[in-house]
Amino acid sequence: MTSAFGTILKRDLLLALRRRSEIFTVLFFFIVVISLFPLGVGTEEKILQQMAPGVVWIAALLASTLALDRLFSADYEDGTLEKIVLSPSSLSMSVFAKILAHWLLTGLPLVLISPLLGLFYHLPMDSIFVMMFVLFIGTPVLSMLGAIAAALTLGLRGGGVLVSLLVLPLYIPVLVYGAGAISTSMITGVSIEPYVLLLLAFSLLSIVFSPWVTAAALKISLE
Amino acid sequence: MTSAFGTILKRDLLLALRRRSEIFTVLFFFIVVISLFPLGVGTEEKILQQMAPGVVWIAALLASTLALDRLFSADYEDGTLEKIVLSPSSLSMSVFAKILAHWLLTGLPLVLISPLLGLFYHLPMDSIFVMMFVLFIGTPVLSMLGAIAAALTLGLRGGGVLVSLLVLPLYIPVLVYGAGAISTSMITGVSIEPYVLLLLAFSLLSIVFSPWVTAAALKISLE
Amino acid sequence: MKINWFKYSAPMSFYPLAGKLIPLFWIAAIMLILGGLYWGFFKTADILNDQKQYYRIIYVHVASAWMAMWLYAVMVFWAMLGLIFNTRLSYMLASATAVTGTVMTIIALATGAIWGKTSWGTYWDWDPKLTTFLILLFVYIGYIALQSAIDDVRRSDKASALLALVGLALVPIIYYAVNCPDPTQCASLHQESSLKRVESNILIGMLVTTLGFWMYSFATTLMRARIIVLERERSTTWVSNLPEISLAETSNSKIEARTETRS
Amino acid sequence: MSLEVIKLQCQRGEKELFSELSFALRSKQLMRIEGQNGTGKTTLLRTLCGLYQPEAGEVHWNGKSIKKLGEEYLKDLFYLGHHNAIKADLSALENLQINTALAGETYSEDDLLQALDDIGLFGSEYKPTAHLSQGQKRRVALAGLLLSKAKLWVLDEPFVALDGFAVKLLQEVIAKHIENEGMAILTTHQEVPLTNGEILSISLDLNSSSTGNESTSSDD
Amino acid sequence: MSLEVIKLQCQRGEKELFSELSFALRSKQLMRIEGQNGTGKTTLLRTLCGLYQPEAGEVHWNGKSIKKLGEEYLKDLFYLGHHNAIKADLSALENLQINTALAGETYSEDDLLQALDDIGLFGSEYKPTAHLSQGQKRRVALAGLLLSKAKLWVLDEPFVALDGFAVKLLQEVIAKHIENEGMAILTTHQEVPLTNGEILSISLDLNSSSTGNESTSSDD
Amino acid sequence: MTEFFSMGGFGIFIWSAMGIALALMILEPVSLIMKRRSVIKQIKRTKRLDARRKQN
Ligand code: HEM
Ligand SMILES: Nc1ncnc2c1ncn2[C@@H]1O[C@H](COP(=O)(O)OP(=O)(O)OP(=O)(O)O)[C@@H](O)[C@H]1O
Ligand SMILES: Nc1ncnc2c1ncn2[C@@H]1O[C@H](COP(=O)(O)OP(=O)(O)OP(=O)(O)O)[C@@H](O)[C@H]1O
Ligand SMILES: [Mg+2]
Ligand SMILES: [Mg+2]
Repeated sequence: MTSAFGTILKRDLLLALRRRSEIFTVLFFFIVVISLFPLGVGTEEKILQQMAPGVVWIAALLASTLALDRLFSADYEDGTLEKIVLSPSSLSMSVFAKILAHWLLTGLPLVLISPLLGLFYHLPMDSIFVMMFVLFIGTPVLSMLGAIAAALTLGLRGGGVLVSLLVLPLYIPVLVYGAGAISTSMITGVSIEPYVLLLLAFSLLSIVFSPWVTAAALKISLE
Repeated sequence: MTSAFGTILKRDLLLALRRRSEIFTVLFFFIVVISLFPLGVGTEEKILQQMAPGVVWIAALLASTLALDRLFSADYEDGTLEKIVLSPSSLSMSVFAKILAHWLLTGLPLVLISPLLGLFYHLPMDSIFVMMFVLFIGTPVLSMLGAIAAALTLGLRGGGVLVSLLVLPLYIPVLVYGAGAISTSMITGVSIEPYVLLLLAFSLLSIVFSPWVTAAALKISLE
Repeated sequence: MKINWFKYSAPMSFYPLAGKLIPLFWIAAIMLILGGLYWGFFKTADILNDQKQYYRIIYVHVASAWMAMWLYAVMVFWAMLGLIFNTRLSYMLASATAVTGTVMTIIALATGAIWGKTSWGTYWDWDPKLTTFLILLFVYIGYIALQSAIDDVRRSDKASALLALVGLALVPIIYYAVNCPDPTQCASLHQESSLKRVESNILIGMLVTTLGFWMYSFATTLMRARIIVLERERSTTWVSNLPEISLAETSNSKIEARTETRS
Repeated sequence: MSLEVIKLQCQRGEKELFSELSFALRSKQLMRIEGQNGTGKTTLLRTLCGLYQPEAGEVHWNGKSIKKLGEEYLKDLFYLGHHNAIKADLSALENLQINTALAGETYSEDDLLQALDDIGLFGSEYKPTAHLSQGQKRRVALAGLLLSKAKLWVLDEPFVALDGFAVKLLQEVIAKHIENEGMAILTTHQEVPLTNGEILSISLDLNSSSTGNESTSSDD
Repeated sequence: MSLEVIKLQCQRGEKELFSELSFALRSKQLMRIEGQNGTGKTTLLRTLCGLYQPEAGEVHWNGKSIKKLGEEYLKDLFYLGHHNAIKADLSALENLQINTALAGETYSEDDLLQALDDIGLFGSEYKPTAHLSQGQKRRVALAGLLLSKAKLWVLDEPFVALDGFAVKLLQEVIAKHIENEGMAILTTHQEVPLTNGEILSISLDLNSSSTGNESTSSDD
Repeated sequence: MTEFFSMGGFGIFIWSAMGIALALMILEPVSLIMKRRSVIKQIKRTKRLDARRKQN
């Protein structure tokens, strides 16, 4: 069981490193999104600070959906997905490995690059740390939910747009509380604990259920 | 020559919009993207108005990027790209047809749905018209430049990414001036003409050169 | 063959039964809606003075809003039934329900927006209730989009049912998030049911129209389900033996056409 | 060790491909599925692997339904489809290593290289498979077969794109597998001499009436 | 009408596939390229089409270099590669219509349907090709051949995935084309009897020395 | 009467709300009836074709 997990994780990371374009697209998109607002809005510090939490989460949401379309469809087209389904180990674990790889390639880079946004938007140091932390616990939810939609739309026409249409509304709770946590962190004396706890709960729930649902969806789509 | 152009244009549109309902999928995708920002950033009328120009261009960039990845690679993988290259008509024209289809599917729907964004973001009537106009002349540039990047990344691993990293930053002037035009239109007494002229120039230049460069890049990638 | 009996004959017996029920639902729907609106417009004149006339939108607004939510639950119910028992009819009913649910959501949004213009002075605001409904519309559209993107019936049934289930798990969370962006101040999330503040006279009209909308939903859902049955079972013998399909007996199909227009 | 197919019925869209299809396969037997294009060979093979849910009927492995066996059954199974199931960006060696690891088997790099060598890929082990010719890609997929310890091989058109040398090699590999108590089911449109063990063959051809199957057993 | 290959040399990476390869093909001739997997058959065919730039040497069509001829040459050419060049989301009919239109030819829907019927796709004309079997997909690609007015056919493994009936049909189609003043170049690993016209054959096999080619002409 | 329709100046809103609801709720069954007709027509056509094919 663990062997299939490790194999698939290693494989997906290897593939991404060979082909690099995915990571770059995601990062590029993220940076463009966060740098476009200050240009239009002007450089008033207060407004920028007010917008920053929402902008960073929306940038994360959209960037994460960019790579979703190819999450399973690349494997589907060359037949390796069948190999994975037919491997004598739990399909949910294999799916989990794929989702983890997706997060490592799209979520994690965003977490790492987010201080740049703090710079653009004049965020205080504390808020930057809060931002990195909530991104760290929130972005996995995006990959988890996205995987379900990606599995359901496997091999369908208009993949990218269809996946986003299905998945973006489902991202809303993460968006609301993720942005809420960062905003709250800029108000002194208010605890961000409730936000963090909610995000953690989402994260755990999605990690428990999503691989399982995704595996079921994959089996349906493969027929 | 015209026949290949028409055939490819029709084919790509047909592929994307097999059914009428798929047009709605594209439109709703934009509505979803547009609706995310107020949820994340807040619903104050002033902030919404200030964000609107950025939001609409990000939506354009997102849709354009989502479809870009598959612009040539789908045809490459099933061998139809060879058929197109071997068709006895100018390759640049065929490429132009593909790019046009890409714009019709990602740029035009956004132009059409943008009044709704005006409603959601409480924009004045004039700005809505300005927005539609600059989207109309600006989004083709996204498709044109994107096509070059897509063709370059097609066959060349790693290397193509670097080149497309050179192409993508060219997006930024379009986004900045496009958003700038809309912001400016909300300030009374300032002319948006310089923005429009610049965008028009970008548009024309890219329409003239991009199909040609893309065709050359495709031939290299196909070897 | 034992298991298949249920699976295969269900649409066959459903089809004529639904055909008989549809006219009844139509009659009930039309009578209830007209009755409710009549009451609302002519029996409440004294309550609604000129400044509050716009309140009459409530009859269609609330009725459609309730149906929009309720039909989602119904859709998920059928989808779940389909996933558990693998009965084809439940899948068909699920997809038939989705479209009527979408129509209801659109009506609620449109009438709500118009109401908003009269009462708040703007068509759209990012009020939690409105936002929730917009998201509900997205979820419906997503379901329909997924279904129409899949050609294979078997896959489309199962995939969209799974999506509906995921939606069921997430819609309450989304509702909570939208209504309560600040979790520290959500001790009493639930705003008191707005019904209590409504005049009983208006309430009557509202409830009667809602019931009418309900009947309407039954009628359209069944009609759509019958079409889906026809499309999917077109190659079976029982479909080609149907009076409306048979080629020779034109008189029969005329009768069918007449009942069709009557309903 | 036995594979039993019991009254299987498969349908694609509205078209029934076959119904009431029953056969059994035991160790040391090879089965060839015949039929024209589009008669349902691939669908049948995928059903045997559990990738496709039949309308009716069951597939049993050692007397138990493969649905219930789950991973137990997959351990004994090697499936090769129309697609090669290799990643174009990875080298032949990496692909083989991943595919064997997925099958739950671990080999040293030497073993993997030996297998690639045996199948005639000497010198191309480290190239990305995108840079291989069609037949070489198929060989990468087949290299997994050389190493597989699975009892049941399900091969969909294994000979496609291979040159004469590779076809012969593959025949020998299959023959050896059958000899070693293995069993195999395959389809092929090419006329290739198969193993010298027991060969069953069924035909899904359309013209063989609506039930669409006849099971003939023939020894070599 | 003649295709001339002059001292062609092709290289992939650092490996030289063939060099000093020269041959000529005239109307009513069919050429079969032989060679093991990975010897460069596909590369040669793609070079003949202008899809691949050779290291050295030239390809002439009617005495003129194909580079200079450009679209002129493409009009006379029909290429079928390893891939089917059909869109999975479109129906067989739509695919055929698009492919003929791309080749610069226009046919009525009846003609297209007739071609699909001839190649044995009756009843599957309107299905998305994603829902066809492997062999049926190949047939869709080959239906273009039935309608093609091109003089020169370049076919890379045309018989792959086809059943016996379709292989025979394709043989006849090729034979007829050759008879009608056409010419064809193909590769195939299957042993299939080809046309009864003049058959040339060259082999790219590795063992045939470093220049890698010998050109033998044999009549049937 | 005009007073009734003007609804204290809110007529345009009330009637357009009612109108949208009514339009959608008529459009839906009408489109369903038309769909049903076309489906039946299509099934009949294939049936007729089948019958003819069997005769030949
Ligand atoms: C969750 C679904 C909904 C329900 C159950 C619902 C129900 C109601 C009810 C009972 C009222 C009357 C409240 C009162 O006594 O003032 C009302 C008012 C209103 N609704 Fe909705 N509604 C829903 C969704 C919507 C939507 C989606 C919109 C807009 C697009 C909307 C816009 C309005 C407006 C503008 C008012 C008037 C508020 C006022 O002036 O008091 N509602 N709704
Ligand atoms: N994904 C699919 N969806 C719907 N129908 C399909 C699908 N795949 C195949 N079919 C249909 O099922 C039938 C059987 O297909 P299958 O691939 O099993 O044939 P096959 O015997 O393997 O043919 P071939 O020799 O060409 O490989 C075909 O008629 C095809 O039209
Ligand atoms: N895209 C590529 N990049 C680099 N090298 C390649 C590429 N494609 C093929 N090659 C190499 O060129 C050689 C010839 O490949 P080619 O596809 O022409 O062989 P082939 O004779 O058609 O073989 P097959 O019978 O397997 O189809 C192979 O050794 C292969 O490794
Ligand atoms: Mg097959
Ligand atoms: Mg080849």
